[in-house]
Amino acid sequence: MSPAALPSLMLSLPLLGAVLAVLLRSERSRVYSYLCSAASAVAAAIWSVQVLLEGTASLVSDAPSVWGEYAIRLDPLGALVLLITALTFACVAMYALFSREGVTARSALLFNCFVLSILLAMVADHVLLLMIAWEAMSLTSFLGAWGAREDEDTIAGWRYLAITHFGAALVIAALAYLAVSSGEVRLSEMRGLSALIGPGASAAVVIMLFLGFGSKLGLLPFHIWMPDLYSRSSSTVTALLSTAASNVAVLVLVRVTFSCVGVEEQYALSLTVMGLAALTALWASWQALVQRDGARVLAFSSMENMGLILLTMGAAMLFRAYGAAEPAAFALMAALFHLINHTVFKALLLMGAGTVRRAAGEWDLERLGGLARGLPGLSAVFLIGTLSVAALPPFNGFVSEWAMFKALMHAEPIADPLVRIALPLAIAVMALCTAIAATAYLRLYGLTFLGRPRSAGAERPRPLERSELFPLLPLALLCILLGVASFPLLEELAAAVSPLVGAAGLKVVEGSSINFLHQGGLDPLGLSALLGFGMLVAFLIVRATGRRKVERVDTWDCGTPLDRRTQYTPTGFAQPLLRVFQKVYRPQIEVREEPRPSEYIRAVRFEQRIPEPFVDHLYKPLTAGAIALAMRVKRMQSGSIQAYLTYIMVTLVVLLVALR
Amino acid sequence: MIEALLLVPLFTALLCGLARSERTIYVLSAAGSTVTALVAFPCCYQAFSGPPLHRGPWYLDPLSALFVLVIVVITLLVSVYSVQYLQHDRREGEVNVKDLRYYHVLLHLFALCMLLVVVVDSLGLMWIAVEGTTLISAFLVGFYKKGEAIEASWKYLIICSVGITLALLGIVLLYASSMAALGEGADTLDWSALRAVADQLDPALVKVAFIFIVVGLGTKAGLAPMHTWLPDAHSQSPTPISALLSAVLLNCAMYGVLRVHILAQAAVPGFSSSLLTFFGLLSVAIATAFLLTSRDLKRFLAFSSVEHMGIIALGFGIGGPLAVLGALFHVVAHSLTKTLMFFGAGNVIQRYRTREMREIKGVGRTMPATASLLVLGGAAIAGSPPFAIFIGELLITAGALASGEYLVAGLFIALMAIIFAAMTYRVLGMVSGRPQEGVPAGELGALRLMPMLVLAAAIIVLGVLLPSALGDALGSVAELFEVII
Amino acid sequence: MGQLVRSFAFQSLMLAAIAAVLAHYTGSEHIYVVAGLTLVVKGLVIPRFLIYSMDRLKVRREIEPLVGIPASLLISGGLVIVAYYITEPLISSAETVTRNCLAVSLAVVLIGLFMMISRRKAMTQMVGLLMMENGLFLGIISTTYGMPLIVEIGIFFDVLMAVLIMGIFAYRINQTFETLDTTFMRRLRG
Amino acid sequence: MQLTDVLIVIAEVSFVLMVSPLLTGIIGKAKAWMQCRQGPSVLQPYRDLWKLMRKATVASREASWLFFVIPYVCLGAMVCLAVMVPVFNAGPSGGVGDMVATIYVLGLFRFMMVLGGLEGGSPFGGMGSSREMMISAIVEPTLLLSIFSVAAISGTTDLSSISRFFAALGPKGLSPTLFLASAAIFISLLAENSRVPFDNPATHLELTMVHEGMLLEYSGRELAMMEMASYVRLTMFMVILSNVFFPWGIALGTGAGELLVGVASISLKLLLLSVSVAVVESVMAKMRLFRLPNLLTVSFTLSLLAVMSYYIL
Repeated sequence: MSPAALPSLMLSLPLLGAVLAVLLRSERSRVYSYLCSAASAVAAAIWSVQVLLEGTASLVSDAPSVWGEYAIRLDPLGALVLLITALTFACVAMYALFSREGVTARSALLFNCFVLSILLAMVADHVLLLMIAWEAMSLTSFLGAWGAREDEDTIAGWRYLAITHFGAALVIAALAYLAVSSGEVRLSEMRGLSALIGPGASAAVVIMLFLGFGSKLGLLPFHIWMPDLYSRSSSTVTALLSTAASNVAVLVLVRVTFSCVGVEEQYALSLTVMGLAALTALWASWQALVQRDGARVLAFSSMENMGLILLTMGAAMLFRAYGAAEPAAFALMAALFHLINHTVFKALLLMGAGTVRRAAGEWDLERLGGLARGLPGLSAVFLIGTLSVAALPPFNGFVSEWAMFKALMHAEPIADPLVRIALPLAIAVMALCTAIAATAYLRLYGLTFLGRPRSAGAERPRPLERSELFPLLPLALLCILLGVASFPLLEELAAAVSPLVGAAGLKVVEGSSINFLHQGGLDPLGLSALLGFGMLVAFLIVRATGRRKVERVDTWDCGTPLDRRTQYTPTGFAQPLLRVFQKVYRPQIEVREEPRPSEYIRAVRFEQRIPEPFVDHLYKPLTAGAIALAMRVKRMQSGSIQAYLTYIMVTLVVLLVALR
Repeated sequence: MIEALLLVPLFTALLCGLARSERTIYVLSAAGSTVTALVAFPCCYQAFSGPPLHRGPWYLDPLSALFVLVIVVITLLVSVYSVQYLQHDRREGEVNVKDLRYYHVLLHLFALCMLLVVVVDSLGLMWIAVEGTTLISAFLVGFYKKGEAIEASWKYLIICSVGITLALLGIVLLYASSMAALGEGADTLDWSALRAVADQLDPALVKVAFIFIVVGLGTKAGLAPMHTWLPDAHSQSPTPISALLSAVLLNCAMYGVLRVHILAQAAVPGFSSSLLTFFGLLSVAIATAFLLTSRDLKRFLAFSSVEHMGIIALGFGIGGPLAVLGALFHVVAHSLTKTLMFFGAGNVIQRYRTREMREIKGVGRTMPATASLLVLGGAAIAGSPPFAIFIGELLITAGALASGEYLVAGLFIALMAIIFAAMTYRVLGMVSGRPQEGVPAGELGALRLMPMLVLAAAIIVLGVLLPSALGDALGSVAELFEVII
Repeated sequence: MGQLVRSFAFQSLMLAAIAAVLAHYTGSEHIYVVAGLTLVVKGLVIPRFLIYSMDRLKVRREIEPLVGIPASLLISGGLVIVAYYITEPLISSAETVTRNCLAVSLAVVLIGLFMMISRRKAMTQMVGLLMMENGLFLGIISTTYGMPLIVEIGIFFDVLMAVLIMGIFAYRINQTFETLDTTFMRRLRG
Repeated sequence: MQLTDVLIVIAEVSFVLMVSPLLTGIIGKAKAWMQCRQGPSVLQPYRDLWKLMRKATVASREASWLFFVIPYVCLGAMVCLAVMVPVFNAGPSGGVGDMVATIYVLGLFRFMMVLGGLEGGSPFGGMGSSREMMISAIVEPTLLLSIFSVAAISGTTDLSSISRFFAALGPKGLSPTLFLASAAIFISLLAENSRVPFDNPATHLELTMVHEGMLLEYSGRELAMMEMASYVRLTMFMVILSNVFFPWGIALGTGAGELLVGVASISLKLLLLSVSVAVVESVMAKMRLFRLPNLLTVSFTLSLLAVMSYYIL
């Protein structure tokens, strides 16, 4: 089999799918078109395995481009990310098919294009190809998310489009600068350019790249598009957007930052990145806590996870700056491992959320509840996702977050004590984010699946077909698998990232536990075995006392019958933390006296609005200013021909006099 | 050969003038423009591959060949699109057969003049042809004899004539500057001759000459702040003509500037390019302001033309292999994309009977095909990959970075981002939502979608690949600017 | 108004005279042709046409200009100075006969443009344009002793056509707006 | 890992399981004495558990399958914790997971318990859950920072290695960092185990209750398991506190004598800690809910200071 077979298969199948989606108008054609993208995902997975076994694969296409020949390249690092991403793709494709979310020709077409652009961006080696794929990704994802084409969807989508395009402009400028200054158009040919372009320029380039790609990751202040888009678009699109797109961004960021530019001696830069990432993560977890819409919670959770990943990357840059190669490599490994895990559980959660929305016909937390009885299977799968995203053992989120914490604990190599302080601060931030975000996820799960239904839709959810749950199962399995048996992946990752930071082969696995520099290890398998063992012990003890019958009665109600209103609402659940962090949220609370139902009862209406400071104090003034300025300029088109002729004359005379 | 290229449109115009029935007029015009294209291709191929065709007053080098191609292709598409556009106007009772004949005669004479602009050697003849385009297209702009149309065409006529007059003065000074080099009574304004002695031209005169020419022809090319006629003319003329104006006519004027720019670069290195950079950036900036505020669909597109002319000027001003290649590529890309946008706008405007973008809602529901093409075109014209315009802008940015003009590059990128936001906001706003009642659903005919499909395919292909033929062509053009790619 | 046209005709005659002198001086015969063309086209035909159309459009007198007479005189003077200032470095390269002609021609061009700016009527703007062209011709014959003949003829033809077409549009304007005052044509803005 | 180690670990686990209810009893008794009351016997917790184990389960109609799984998970997590943490022998037991991992196991316990509180949709459950999450949101960073400071000193996060390190260092290992961190962890201990001033385990008054509110719907053996789990959690906190910060007397080898010393020392420390908890509970009053964050912030600041002091001093 020729080396080009798999990649070309991977890239051509989605095209075929797109064509099918356009040509065959029938319902069945969608099946084929989604199968195409699933098949291409499988091809991608096989290719990445092949790369992992046989080493980097690189292909140069003879298709003429404006700027050198297009080239694609898959190194082990990319292969690892691509592998997981491809598996996720397959599941999402299945989901789109079974959930009947993507049965229109339009969505099938866009899905295939989206998949194609993501795969292309992930393996692109040629700068131009990367830019094209990256922007095509934003475009297709926007079009896919722009389902109902109501005006609100348009505004949400437009924000996304405009902001990511601004980011893309930064990325394009940075990459173009690298390309012209190095004379190379292939990322793999660029090596340690910081020596060539000087520290100042390289710092600028890296910052531009962080901001640029950050616009897709929801880095402050580019995050404002995320919640609206997530809540308005089908979970098929968001599942890909929040996982695959983020993977591309982080992957390219790592490659360019560490390999192409090389960040020796960049203390300030690393600290800046860490600070920005930390703020992002904090803000995201705070916001995730108070959202009413599950999709918005998940949007902010993506933002939070990306913030943590970038924070760890920043730490890696800091270690690199102080010449501590091995801690840097470990930090990088941790970040990428979390990226991979995030792919899995976030896709699982988003698709689960979509399923809930379809089953209950509701996605306002205030109107959900008690779904666990109606949809036990879904509740179990969703619980797995929730536990993983909340980083609880024995699931995958836990392992990678543990690794990130450990990575931040290597303060020794940093000489400057003041810079050292950055690490404990980072740990504090990360811990705070984790705790608050865990609360948010708990709120999401508990108020969706547990308690008493808060609306008719939640009372009697539409029973799910087995096929609707099927795409989620592989991801749930992956959550557990990556949690308990991640050694091969970790070793590959360590081997892949070590050269990026100039570390000799990093050793992360000791015996049965992940252990780095003998500073306390974790044995995920053992830990989960222990948990199982503990539960077994408990179970045995209980069994020893013989079986007892279970009696079902009403919830204890102190004598006043409970209804769907007399339980904690999501808003109420978040209230204590809201009070604690009042300075952050500045909620606008309005309590209005309503007409009394009877003279014994006071009726009060409570409304709470959480303002969006970034929109109100950054974006709105900016746009208003721009429009005002434009209005001033607009006066020049006054309609008077005499004025127009005056412009010509003045221009002429001024130029003649000035340049004579 | 070249004579044929010029004669075909002439005869087409005459035949259209003589034709009786509507059908024959349509068929004649479409056929005529097709033949023109068929004649044009071999000439251009020859020009690209071999030495310039230089026979009598004609001179066809790669640069002119590129513009000839643009002219004939766009004219062909326009003549196809015009058919059902005018039929619709006929049904609306806006025009009668006489107007129809008049329209097609003028259309082909217009094409003839523009071809003349790019194939003559003598700068004087070129000037005459440019003036000719103004005079002819003035009638096309005033085609609908409404008040606004006449106002627009008057402004167009006056402002452009003034500009052209200044340009002529520039040409005269250029001629004067060449006399020392060419000797008394050499008595030639041929560009080829001037090019031969370009480095011996009198610098002081060349400077002033270039100022006059960039202001004069820049007026016609729509460079700010001389662009003021452009939105009026574009918004009032029939939509196919607007497409022709902004996709071809502006390029023809730009062609004149480039010819002189090449000479001036040799005579006074750096002078003309800095002027072009200045005007380019200024045009982009001013166009941005108007793109943010304008509400009339066709004026909106017209200002986007100003923007793209600015980008082209900027590209040539920056110079260097990347930027010049980018600018040349942008000439092609902009013509195709802008034509697509104007065609889409034409469909929408005739369907909704208004140009107010705030009153146009729900195109996605009334005319899905047009809507999707509009969205594609909007993304393309806003400079997003994988469309052709992005390539041009990218190369120009890279060129600016390569030549160390970071400030220019930064401004350019920032403005591009703003323009993208404005452009997408408007287009998406029109496509989304629900149409107000009374707007009938349905497309306006296959002949109006077919050219748009062709254009969309073209810009996507050019956005991803660079066909080697076009690549070589652009390369041979770029050599005129003393850059080897 | 008619006086305006007459002064334009006079200017054209002067131009023709200068051309003749230059032709005699340099002995290049095709400047004679230019002189003749100027005499015929600009001295006779175009003024006739202007007068005729003014009669048809019943335009008698120019309503007061946007810029007052004294102010315009001052500005015109300024423009002349500017023209000299600009052409000063260029003239060195020209020859004795044409020493001032370039400056003068540039001044005429600028003044013509200023006239188009400062007056309201469509006809006046046409005349202003023609004045610019006259200045241009002065430049042509003075600095270069005439361009290639074909070009000259073409230019004359173009000027003629331009005037005719503008006349047509002026007629249409008059029909549509019941006035030739261009300051009323301000519907297209923004 | 030899057989002896396995045996020791099993011994440790059973020791913890045996002792935990007793500690709660002791605390109660000590409080009673300080309030000049007779007070229940120190064995009362055992009796309660035994009684609950024999009772039938009464569950809410609203409760889902998760309701019945949660007790097993919680108890299992605590048993797992007992294995991970060295109790009287700083032996190989740490290999499974380090100190960071223990925090996460505690997190799993809390998460599950709070979910249980949301089952049944009773107002009390929701109230308890939301308050618990508020407290934990600030406690968790505190714990991690204190760990960081200890790890910074000892150069590892492996519990038994830490104990070894400090045990070997003896009293001269005492540094301000250590004291600050231990203070922070002590406050978190009170918060996590819902003792006064954070919560009043003795009442079911809705204004004050956090922990009880979450357990309100549980009954019978499920309740017994939850109670047992919380007993064990209290014990494990004390064990961690004592073995990390004052590990003197902990058995470094597997000799019988060492082990005996270890058992004795840990028992003594546990006793002292329980009494000190009792003292705190009887001298302080339950705080108003929204004054809790201040106290928690104090503990957070303490832990932060601990880290800073290590780097600056």
